[in-house]
Amino acid sequence: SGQVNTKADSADASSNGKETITIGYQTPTAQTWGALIVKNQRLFEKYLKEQHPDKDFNIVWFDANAGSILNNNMVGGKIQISFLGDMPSLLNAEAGLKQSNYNSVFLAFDGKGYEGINQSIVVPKGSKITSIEDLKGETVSTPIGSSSHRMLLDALEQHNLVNEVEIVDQSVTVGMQSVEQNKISAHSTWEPYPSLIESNNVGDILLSGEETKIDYLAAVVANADWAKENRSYVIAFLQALNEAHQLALNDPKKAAQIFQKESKFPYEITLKMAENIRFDSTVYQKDIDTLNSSIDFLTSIGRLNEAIKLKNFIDDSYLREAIKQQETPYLTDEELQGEWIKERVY
Amino acid sequence: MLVTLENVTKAYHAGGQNVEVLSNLSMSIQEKEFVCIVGPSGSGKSTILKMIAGIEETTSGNIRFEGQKIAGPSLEKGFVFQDYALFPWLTVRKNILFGLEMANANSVLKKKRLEEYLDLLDLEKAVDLYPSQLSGGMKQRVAIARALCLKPKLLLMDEPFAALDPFLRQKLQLELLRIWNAENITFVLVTHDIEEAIYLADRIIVLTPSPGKINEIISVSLPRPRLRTSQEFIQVRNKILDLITPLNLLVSSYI
Amino acid sequence: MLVTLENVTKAYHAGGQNVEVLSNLSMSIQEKEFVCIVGPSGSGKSTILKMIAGIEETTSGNIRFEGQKIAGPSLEKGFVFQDYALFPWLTVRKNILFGLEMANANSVLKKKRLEEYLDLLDLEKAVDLYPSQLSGGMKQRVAIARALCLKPKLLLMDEPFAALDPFLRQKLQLELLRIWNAENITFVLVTHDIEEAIYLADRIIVLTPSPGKINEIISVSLPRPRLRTSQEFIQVRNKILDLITPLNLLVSSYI
Amino acid sequence: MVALTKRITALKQNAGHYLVRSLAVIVLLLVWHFLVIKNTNWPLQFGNLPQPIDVLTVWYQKLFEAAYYRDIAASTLRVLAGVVLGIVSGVPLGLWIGLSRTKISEALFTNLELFRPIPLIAYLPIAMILFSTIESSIIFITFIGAFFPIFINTMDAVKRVPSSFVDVSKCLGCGPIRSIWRIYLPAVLPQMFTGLSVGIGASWMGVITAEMMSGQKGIGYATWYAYNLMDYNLSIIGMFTIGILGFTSVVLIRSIERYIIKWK
Amino acid sequence: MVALTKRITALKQNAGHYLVRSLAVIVLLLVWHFLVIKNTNWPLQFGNLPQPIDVLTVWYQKLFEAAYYRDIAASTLRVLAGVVLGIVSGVPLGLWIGLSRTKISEALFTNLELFRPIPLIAYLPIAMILFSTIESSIIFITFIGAFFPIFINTMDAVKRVPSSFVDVSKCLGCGPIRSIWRIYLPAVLPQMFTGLSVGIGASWMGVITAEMMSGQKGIGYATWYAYNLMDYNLSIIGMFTIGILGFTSVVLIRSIERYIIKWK
Ligand SMILES: Nc1ncnc2c1ncn2[C@@H]1O[C@H](COP(=O)(O)OP(=O)(O)OP(=O)(O)O)[C@@H](O)[C@H]1O
Ligand SMILES: Nc1ncnc2c1ncn2[C@@H]1O[C@H](COP(=O)(O)OP(=O)(O)OP(=O)(O)O)[C@@H](O)[C@H]1O
Ligand SMILES: [Mg+2]
Ligand SMILES: [Mg+2]
Repeated sequence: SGQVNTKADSADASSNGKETITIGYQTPTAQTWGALIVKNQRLFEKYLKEQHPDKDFNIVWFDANAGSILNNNMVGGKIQISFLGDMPSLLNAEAGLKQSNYNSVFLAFDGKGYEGINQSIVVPKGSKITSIEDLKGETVSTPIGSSSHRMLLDALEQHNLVNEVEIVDQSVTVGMQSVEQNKISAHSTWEPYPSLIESNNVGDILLSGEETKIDYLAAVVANADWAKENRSYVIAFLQALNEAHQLALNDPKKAAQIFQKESKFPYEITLKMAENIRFDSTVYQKDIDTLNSSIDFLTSIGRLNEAIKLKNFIDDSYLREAIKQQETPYLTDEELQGEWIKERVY
Repeated sequence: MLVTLENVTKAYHAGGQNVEVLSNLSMSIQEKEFVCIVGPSGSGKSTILKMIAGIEETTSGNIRFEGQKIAGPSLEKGFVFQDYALFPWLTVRKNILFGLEMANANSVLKKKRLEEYLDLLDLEKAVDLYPSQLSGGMKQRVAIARALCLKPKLLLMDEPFAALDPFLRQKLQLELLRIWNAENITFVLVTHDIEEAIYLADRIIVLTPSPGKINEIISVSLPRPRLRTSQEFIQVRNKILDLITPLNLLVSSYI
Repeated sequence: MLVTLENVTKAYHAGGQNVEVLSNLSMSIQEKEFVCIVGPSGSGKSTILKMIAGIEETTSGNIRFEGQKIAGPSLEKGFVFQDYALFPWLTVRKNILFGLEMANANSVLKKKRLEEYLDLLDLEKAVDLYPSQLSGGMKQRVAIARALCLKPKLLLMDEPFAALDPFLRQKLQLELLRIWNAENITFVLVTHDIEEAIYLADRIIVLTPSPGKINEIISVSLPRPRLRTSQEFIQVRNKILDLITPLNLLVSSYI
Repeated sequence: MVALTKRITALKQNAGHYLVRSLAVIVLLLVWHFLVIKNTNWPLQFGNLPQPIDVLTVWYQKLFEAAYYRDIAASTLRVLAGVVLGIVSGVPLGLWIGLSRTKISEALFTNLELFRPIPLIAYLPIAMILFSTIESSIIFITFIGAFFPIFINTMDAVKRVPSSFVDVSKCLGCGPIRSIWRIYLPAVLPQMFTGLSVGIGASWMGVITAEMMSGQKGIGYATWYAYNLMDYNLSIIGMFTIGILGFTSVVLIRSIERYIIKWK
Repeated sequence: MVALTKRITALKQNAGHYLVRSLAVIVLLLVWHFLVIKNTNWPLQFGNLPQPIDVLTVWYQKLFEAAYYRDIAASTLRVLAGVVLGIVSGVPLGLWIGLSRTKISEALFTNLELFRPIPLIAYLPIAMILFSTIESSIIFITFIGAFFPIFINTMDAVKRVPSSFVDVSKCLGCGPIRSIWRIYLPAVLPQMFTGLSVGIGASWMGVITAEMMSGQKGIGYATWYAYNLMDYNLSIIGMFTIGILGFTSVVLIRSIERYIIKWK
């Protein structure tokens, strides 16, 4: 579609001669912390060197406190690859359809939360609200249109409370502070915030996302035209991601240390994250189903206007090629139809 | 004597130093007298008026008003400032009545006085205008009316005509004499203009350059209305000019 | 004739209307003459100067300078503004040399002229000061030096002494005459002050109130230096006063 | 007759102005349109902008939605509350610090000066801590925006009240307390209005920042929400809506000023 | 001698001022301390604030961290770039629109006025779309902050250059082109500096906004990050650091002004 923003060297002018690649990530979202390992261990540089021994690269890491900022910058051609929560990744797909100069491709997953683990509804310390039924007539905040929003709605639906609770929009930071300052009855959010609230002893977890039984996913999305033009970079990136995921799987303590160093969250929290999050790029059929239901959710609340076809958006050929080059076997088609396989992550 | 100054000295504290502005000034002003003060810029003319008004204090020496030491401003001493200091947010009516309002005068009195001075100063048409809508001459008259409205015994005026076109100035001087005739009031007027002083005053106090001392006090006994072109007028004028402009004036002596 | 005005009319377009400011003015000014223009405020005195300078255009009629129609400002016509219009960002030196700088004069010439006029106007000590650091009288002299520096044939001055203390004014008038004597130059000076005009001028042009017409042109043939207190001086003065101040002046006729 | 002619001339001139202005806006829209259509990406990536026609269409639709006006009303109330608080605190404080020469007022001024250069957005965490409701935290931000210009201008103006006003009022029997009401307050009114119009502008600028906390209504929230949605049409509409509201408020203040300050 | 005495007096007065100011800050800290210690929650929830001693301790530690200065440097560079761009574009544009009476300049002015009341934060989505690098979109925000005050003040000042300056320069042989350099530019310089000091303040406000939303470094980013971590000590440190930087910039501009504008 028309002229395309694929110039990878556009993100930082200071790097003469070097090729610059900018990667967006979000410290406030624990399920995108695979990025922190790649960043900290300089894994992307390592695999790029393998792919292009003669080329110099300048990898720029761009931290944002919301997916919208990463999406905004991807459309502006400044970021090539982003770690996004599931909902922002779908908005990114939509932008790819709407914007004339931008196309979007889904490369892989990063963190996954089994059946909604890693999300919670939290209440202020000492709140009279001790069960979900107590939310009746109360005001609950959440980032509207996020997985936590969906989780909250599902939880309320299970208790027939959807019309009894007022839901307002608050970013994780403001929502967390609202809980701390007792300005809101409850806040539905994702990790690491529920853990931080607990560890700071300013709030309690009312309900874990697990009760809703819907997987919570985080994705890696790229500028499709850039990816097409620089296939080898994408492959190097996915190889780096794969190594990061292996590290998280095999040495959660080390991963937790890296998380702590990069994010400044306390170790007890980062360790919990390293243990609770499944860092796995693999695109299972059940994940596609989850994303499809997310599309339905976003459409139902009016946040999505374009009909997103996941088969056009998700392109796991990069991932397959990356894994093939590393001479490790990828999952069989049959395996991909089934449940997540423990101990086998990419 | 209405006003007496006894050995009055005034110093201002400026830039960490005391600067003497007036030194050892003594004079007195009679009731119903018209006194003009002339002198070069900075000789302390305005300061004298302010001290008589009670706005500024003397550094040493005494000023008496009707025999009493002056403690502060009082309604018996009216003041007309050079820039008129009309309150821009009040109409002519309210400006004139400001003093009576402060004194909580009843509305009958206010109405009476307002009419009296609107008439005397020919301001009927301007009564609902704001100062910004007035010409220089009208502003001048409003300022006078505002001061007169409290029926002061003494009216202090600081260069009331300085900002005016000289053609207009002559008309207002004539007017001022008319008011002075109409009211039982003592005038002390500061001016730069010697001719104006001669035209108006019973006595002219000529100050020396800073720090101000009295150079000479000149009595003008010409009958009013005085003719600027008359022989006697010119004589007084020449006398003052001789006093302040030494004939051996050299340009190079002045920077 | 250095300057001739032939049936000059000037109208300004203001508030959607044409307002005639000067109507049908004719006069001429000789070389080396000292002409003063007096008249009430708004009679168009400044406008005449600006038209001669070439800053304003005439609405109808012609102005000639040395026989040529005036097309715009030229270096032969110097202009001293009432507020001096010294450039506040330039020192006295640079202000004075501004015109020569514009003309790309060489530094030898600049140095020579600077010294010449610093000396003539007694400004040596002030050469490195900024205008804000000067007294009113010094500013005045810098403005004159700046205009003279280009050796103009004609110097136009718009109320050059209006902002000054009358005591200082007299000294600067004397100085101006000294410059006029020293330089081969024609002066046209606008003033409010009749006495000043008589003291300085060869001829005095008296304008009527707006729209300005020539009321009368008065030649002053007294020898210089003129004595303000002399009989002849007073006579001229009385004549002009009679011209502009009708004796039957009534206060009530004026608002 | 003359007055009438003048008015007609003035009207004609105004009409001319409006024409030029409308044309200017149309030219802007056309340039924008062509930059997008031609997908111009140099020197700036104009090609990424939404088309003006789309923005205007969506805006037109918005004009018939109650939610749009609800948002505007919510924000307007917040700005209003902030500005009223700004006046109520800024004017007396400005008068006091401007008039008094005590150490206490100087100390207070120093402390206020410490807070003045802090951007509104940086107040967010503190605002959330200090206030017990979200609404009051939001109003605190709009208040801070309004307060400083009102305060500073009042203080400044009161220092510059000509001493002759005060002197003359003394001579007319007006004591120091009364002079506050009768002299200082009316004398500073014009500059207070200048502060007010700057302050209301600043308050509007703070409204997005403030409403990032709000979570449900307000034009700032709506704009922010649109951004999160990546709906650039709505973002741009929000941007200009806030601009227009800010501009209108200033114009309004200026007309109130003209109405109150009749004497200019 | 007199000059010396004067200087000593001035120094004494200054010392007095600094003393009062320092005391003022200490009193503020003490009040804050006691409000927290006593857990005062009315009228505001001061009890929730961190203790000043903790904030100061952390701040003191920060002063020895290179990262703190890296952040400050990053933000400063962005402000600097924005201000330089603001001068480079605002001054010529202000001169041109102020001087010319053409329809084009009027049209341009109208369009600029449309954008002026828009809060900096609302430019964010557009800035990110329009620019091809992150740095340039941040600098765009700092530029917008600086541009309007510089532009408006220059335009304003140039309209108010006394006509006598221009007339006299004509009489002295200075043509219209040269008068721009020799008359208009120096004549507007003082007010341009006023615009500059307002502009640099606004630019600081903008950099924080921009960095909070989209940064990887910079003091605004660091402050926001602290907020994300619920670290109120660091939030408050960030807040005051930004305030101090903004204040220092203004003071700096004012001293440059005093240095350049010797003639005042
Ligand atoms: N409040 C003040 N503080 C310090 N110095 C002052 C103050 N008021 C007046 N002065 C100084 O006192 C001297 C006399 O001032 P004053 O205003 O009385 O002179 P004046 O004769 O009225 O001059 P002018 O004709 O210019 O009005 C001047 O040198 C002036 O600078
Ligand atoms: N640029 C202008 N546009 C419109 N009217 C003007 C302009 N300049 C002067 N006038 C008007 O022309 C008339 C004459 O003005 P001018 O300045 O020449 O008078 P003047 O005799 O110098 O007065 P003054 O003694 O007050 O300086 C006045 O009524 C003035 O309002
Ligand atoms: Mg005086
Ligand atoms: Mg004039």
